[in-house]
Amino acid sequence: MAIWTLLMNKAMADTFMPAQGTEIAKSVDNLYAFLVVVSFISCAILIGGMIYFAMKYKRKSANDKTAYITHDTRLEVLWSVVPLIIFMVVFAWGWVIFHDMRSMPADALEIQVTGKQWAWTAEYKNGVKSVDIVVPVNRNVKIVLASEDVLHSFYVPSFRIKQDAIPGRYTNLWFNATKLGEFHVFCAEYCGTTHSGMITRLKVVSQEDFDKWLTSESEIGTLPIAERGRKYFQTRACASCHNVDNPAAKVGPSLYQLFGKDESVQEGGTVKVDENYIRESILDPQAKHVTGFPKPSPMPSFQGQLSESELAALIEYIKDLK
Amino acid sequence: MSTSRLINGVEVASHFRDVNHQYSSNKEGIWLFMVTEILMFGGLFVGYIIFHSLYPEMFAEGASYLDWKMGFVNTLVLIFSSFTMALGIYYNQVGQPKRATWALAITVLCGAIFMVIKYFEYTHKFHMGIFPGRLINPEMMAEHGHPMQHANLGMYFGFYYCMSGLHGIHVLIGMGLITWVMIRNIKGEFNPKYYTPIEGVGIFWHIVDLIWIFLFPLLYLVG
Amino acid sequence: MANNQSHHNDHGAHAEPHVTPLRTYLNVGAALFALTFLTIIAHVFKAHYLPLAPFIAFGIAAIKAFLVMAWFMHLKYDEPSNRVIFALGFFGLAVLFAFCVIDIFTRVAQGTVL
Amino acid sequence: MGHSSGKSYIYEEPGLKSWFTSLDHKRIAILYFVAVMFFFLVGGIMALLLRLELFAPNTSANVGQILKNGDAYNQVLTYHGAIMVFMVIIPGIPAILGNFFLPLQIGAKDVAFPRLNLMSWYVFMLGASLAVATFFASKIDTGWTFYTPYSIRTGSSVVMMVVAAFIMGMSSILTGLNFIVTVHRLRAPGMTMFRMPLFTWAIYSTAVLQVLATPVLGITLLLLMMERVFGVGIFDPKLGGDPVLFQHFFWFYSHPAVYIMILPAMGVISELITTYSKKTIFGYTAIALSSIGIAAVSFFVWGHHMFVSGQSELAGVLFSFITMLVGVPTAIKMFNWLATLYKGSITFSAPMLYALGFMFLFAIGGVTGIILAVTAVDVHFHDTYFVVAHFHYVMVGGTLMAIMGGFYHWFPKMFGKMYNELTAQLSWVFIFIGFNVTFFPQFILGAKGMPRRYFDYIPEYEQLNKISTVGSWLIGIGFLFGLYTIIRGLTSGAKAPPNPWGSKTLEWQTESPPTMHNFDHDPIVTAGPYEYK
Repeated sequence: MAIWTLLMNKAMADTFMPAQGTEIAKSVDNLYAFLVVVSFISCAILIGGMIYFAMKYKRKSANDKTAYITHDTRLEVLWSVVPLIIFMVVFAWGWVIFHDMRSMPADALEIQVTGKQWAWTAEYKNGVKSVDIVVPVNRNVKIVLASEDVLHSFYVPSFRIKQDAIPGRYTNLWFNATKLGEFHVFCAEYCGTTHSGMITRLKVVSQEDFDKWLTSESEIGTLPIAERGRKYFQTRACASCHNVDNPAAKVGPSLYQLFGKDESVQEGGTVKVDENYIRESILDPQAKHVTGFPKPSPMPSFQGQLSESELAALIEYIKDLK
Repeated sequence: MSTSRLINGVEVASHFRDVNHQYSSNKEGIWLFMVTEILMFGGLFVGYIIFHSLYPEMFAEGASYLDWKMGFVNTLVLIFSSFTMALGIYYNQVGQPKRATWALAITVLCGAIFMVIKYFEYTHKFHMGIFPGRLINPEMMAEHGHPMQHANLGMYFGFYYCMSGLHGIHVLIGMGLITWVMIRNIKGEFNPKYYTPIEGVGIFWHIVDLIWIFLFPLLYLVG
Repeated sequence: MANNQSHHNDHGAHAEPHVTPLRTYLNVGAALFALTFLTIIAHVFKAHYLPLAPFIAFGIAAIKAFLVMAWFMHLKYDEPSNRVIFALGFFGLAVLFAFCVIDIFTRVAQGTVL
Repeated sequence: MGHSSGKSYIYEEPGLKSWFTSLDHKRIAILYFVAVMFFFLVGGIMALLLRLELFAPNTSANVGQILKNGDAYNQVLTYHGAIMVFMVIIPGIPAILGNFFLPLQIGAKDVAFPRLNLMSWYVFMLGASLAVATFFASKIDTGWTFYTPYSIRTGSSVVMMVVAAFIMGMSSILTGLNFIVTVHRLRAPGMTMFRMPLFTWAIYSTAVLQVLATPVLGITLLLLMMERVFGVGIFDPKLGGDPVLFQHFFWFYSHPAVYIMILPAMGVISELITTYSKKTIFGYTAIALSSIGIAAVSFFVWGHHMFVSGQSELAGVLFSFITMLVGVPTAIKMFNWLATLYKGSITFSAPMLYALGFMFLFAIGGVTGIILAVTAVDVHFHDTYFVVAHFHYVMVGGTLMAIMGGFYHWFPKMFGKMYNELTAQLSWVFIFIGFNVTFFPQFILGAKGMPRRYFDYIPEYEQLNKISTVGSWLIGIGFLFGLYTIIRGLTSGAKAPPNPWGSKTLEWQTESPPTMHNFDHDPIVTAGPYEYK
């Protein structure tokens, strides 16, 4: 039995499920494999039985005699009790794993992840902020989730974990990645326009690389100003709505080679894209709307969320997009 | 298809066997409807109790703005109206429709008194800047010498206005319904064999009373 | 539901309306008034037994509610099926309340209560 | 049977006005039928649009975006969900087939409160019109679940939609209330509770749910409205409220609502299986009581929609446990239907094909339901396409198959005409195959981690999405055949005899279509509903 589920597990993981990035993923898949097998057997009995009876007892003439069977208590008890036992088994099995998922290890590396329409931002203990979530392999990691606006859900298919991020409250989840590589993080709770674009990368690296990455990220202050702007552009998830390497519009206008151009706005007239216009657009997106884009603009205001130096770095970066 | 015929002087729809069959069916329908009323108000009660235990101090602050004397008078008014409502049915049962009409009229009057007192309570709060939810106005409250102490006080008054407001709407609907059966009663449509509408309206009115019996300690007393 | 099933096809045996004497209504009305005063008295002196205050206030309210339901709403003399139906409403409410409370008051920021 | 003294209900009173003021349960059923058909068409077109958008990821060069942007997709998604739930599947069986056949099956002349019945149709139409009106005001994009705080923040006409849903809820309550009293009080002499047809049992259980669950939806929607107008803060975390409490309130209704959708379908299937295998139902009592059992337990399981919502672990585990218990009465029904086929005389006319199709699809919908009820597994599957596939297997594969099957089964009784068997079967073939092609790949998509309500997806999901979209076209073709069958049947169907299928329940023992008074002589019942001896 154990060997068989193991085989099933392997077969399923390779074809129907995302890669198994954690031990918990394996135990979830074991349970899932068991459920699929049991489901398959029950469907085979029900559907197979149905087709068999339908063929065997097909009407031959209008006056067919049928059996008069009102009930059979033994049979009915049988197909009440057997499913019940199976249900109780899978319930208990599921609970054991669920309990494991919900019990936060005490020694975990803690990362604060905040959801915001429509991006995730990770913040590490030393103050590093990042769009990519980088974690060391074989180490307990605890994600403390928060949301700035509406419900989001932090979902890593390869780890078989998911947890809603709720504004006004912290929720958490943990994992211990056993596989190096990059994994998708989806938002699984509907959150508006670009819900389906709220995807980020979870990079599992060696402890060594992790330490290196963390140090280099924390040295961001020493980078050239436009480079810093590029970082902020990523961490603030500007890229989910604005293209920077081609002129095609996404949700918002592309910023590629935008600086210095004249744009016609719905409020009337044209506007020259200069430092002050970009500044205004970031802090008060509803002030002017370029022709052809929705009004009111779906862009959130960054008033009070960016320091002057961050703002300057962003503008410098946009200037450089040539 | 529903047609009706007269049985013992009572109009009975064709799908009912007799007067009692029709009466008991109607009554069951009325009770089922009352269940939905209980469950609808119940949702608010559940929310109130949960948030009350999450934010006891904030709820205490909110309750301190409520004058239990007003609530007390209103409780008496509503209980009295329930009593007269019961009399309205009683006098019809014993064949004294004139008295029944008077009882119903007093019931409507009590409903009106209740609403007037509610009006004074509301306007007093509006005057102090106490509005539901995010409309609550801390500056106005401070001007009136009652600075707001808990950040989400608006939620208490959100509950207060939703619960007493929904209850108030029911009082108004009840008054309308009682007036309707009162007019029918004056026209002589009811008699000891047939008074189901009065009874139905009566049960509705008692539900309104019942809800207030719990709202009073919930909002005014258990601060 | 079991209670309802016994009710098929009765030719209104239970449905004969019951006439409550006037005296009873007066008594119930008086009791309701008295209990309302009692609520207020309890409220004024609640400083002396603070932790119990809500229980007393709601205990009295429950008695009042019972009086209204039993006599004013005639449930005491109504068909048992109607009593079951009305009780179902309160039962549904209790379910909603119980599970919301089970969730909200066993949430913990760290670890688990189980 | 003999010749009837009166005219059929269709011709008893002429003129359109007589239909809109009719208190006859059969005519009101037809009013519902027309309305629901219309909304089904609208919701169905929206489904096709959604699938078309998902045919390829937006980055794909040769297939551009069908819908303008994420907002447009989210709006269509919301209306598809809201229309199908509130205006098609919930009223579908109870308000059409239930209204028409519940009184007939228990030998009553009408429902207990005919005026209330007509009123509930008008209330329904009022709510539905208001819901449709939001489409022209400012399209809502909250999803049919209205989760806070998104529904508080979004700039669309949520208040109007919420009022619409509230009004439609009232209509649902009135229908349920009416049916409960009808079943309790209006049964013909000799028609004991345990001689009632199983369809009536199912509608009765549904009615209990409608009356007990819908009021909580009512207050939830009112509070959401207050939240938007006054910001009362109960569900708004910015004001100290709890969005998860909204989910509790919402699912307290909406989970039983799932059974409001499926229980009547199960009732229809019991009728079809006995009739078309000409055999008494196996385990009548167990099936009847399992309807009540499902209805009762359904009030305790709503939290299984919230395993990862931030609900406590204790609550999650409790809900998971109780959810398992719902599986038992459901399993009983499935096996009892199977046992009914044993030694029967089975014909494969269209209604039976739908019934067998139901058993096939509902078996898959049911077992995947159990998979989703297991906490640890649901953490992975929650809000993915696995869930989408599961509930479509239940709601479409289950309820819609039953609606179609039941509709063909009772078509001769309702309209006095026969439908064309060939096109009805053709319609079934397309719907059945198309359905599996559409939704089975979605199980795999979900297992692979594709979240639901996605306007766009990463390239690795493309293959399966393509298959799924092609399947949706097959379903569309199937329903076109269905529509053709209905119109052909109505315009040029052969005259139907009173009991073309040799069924035993009471509605077949009167004219086709019945007269206004249903029965020429009040029936007296002496035996159970399925005495195929």
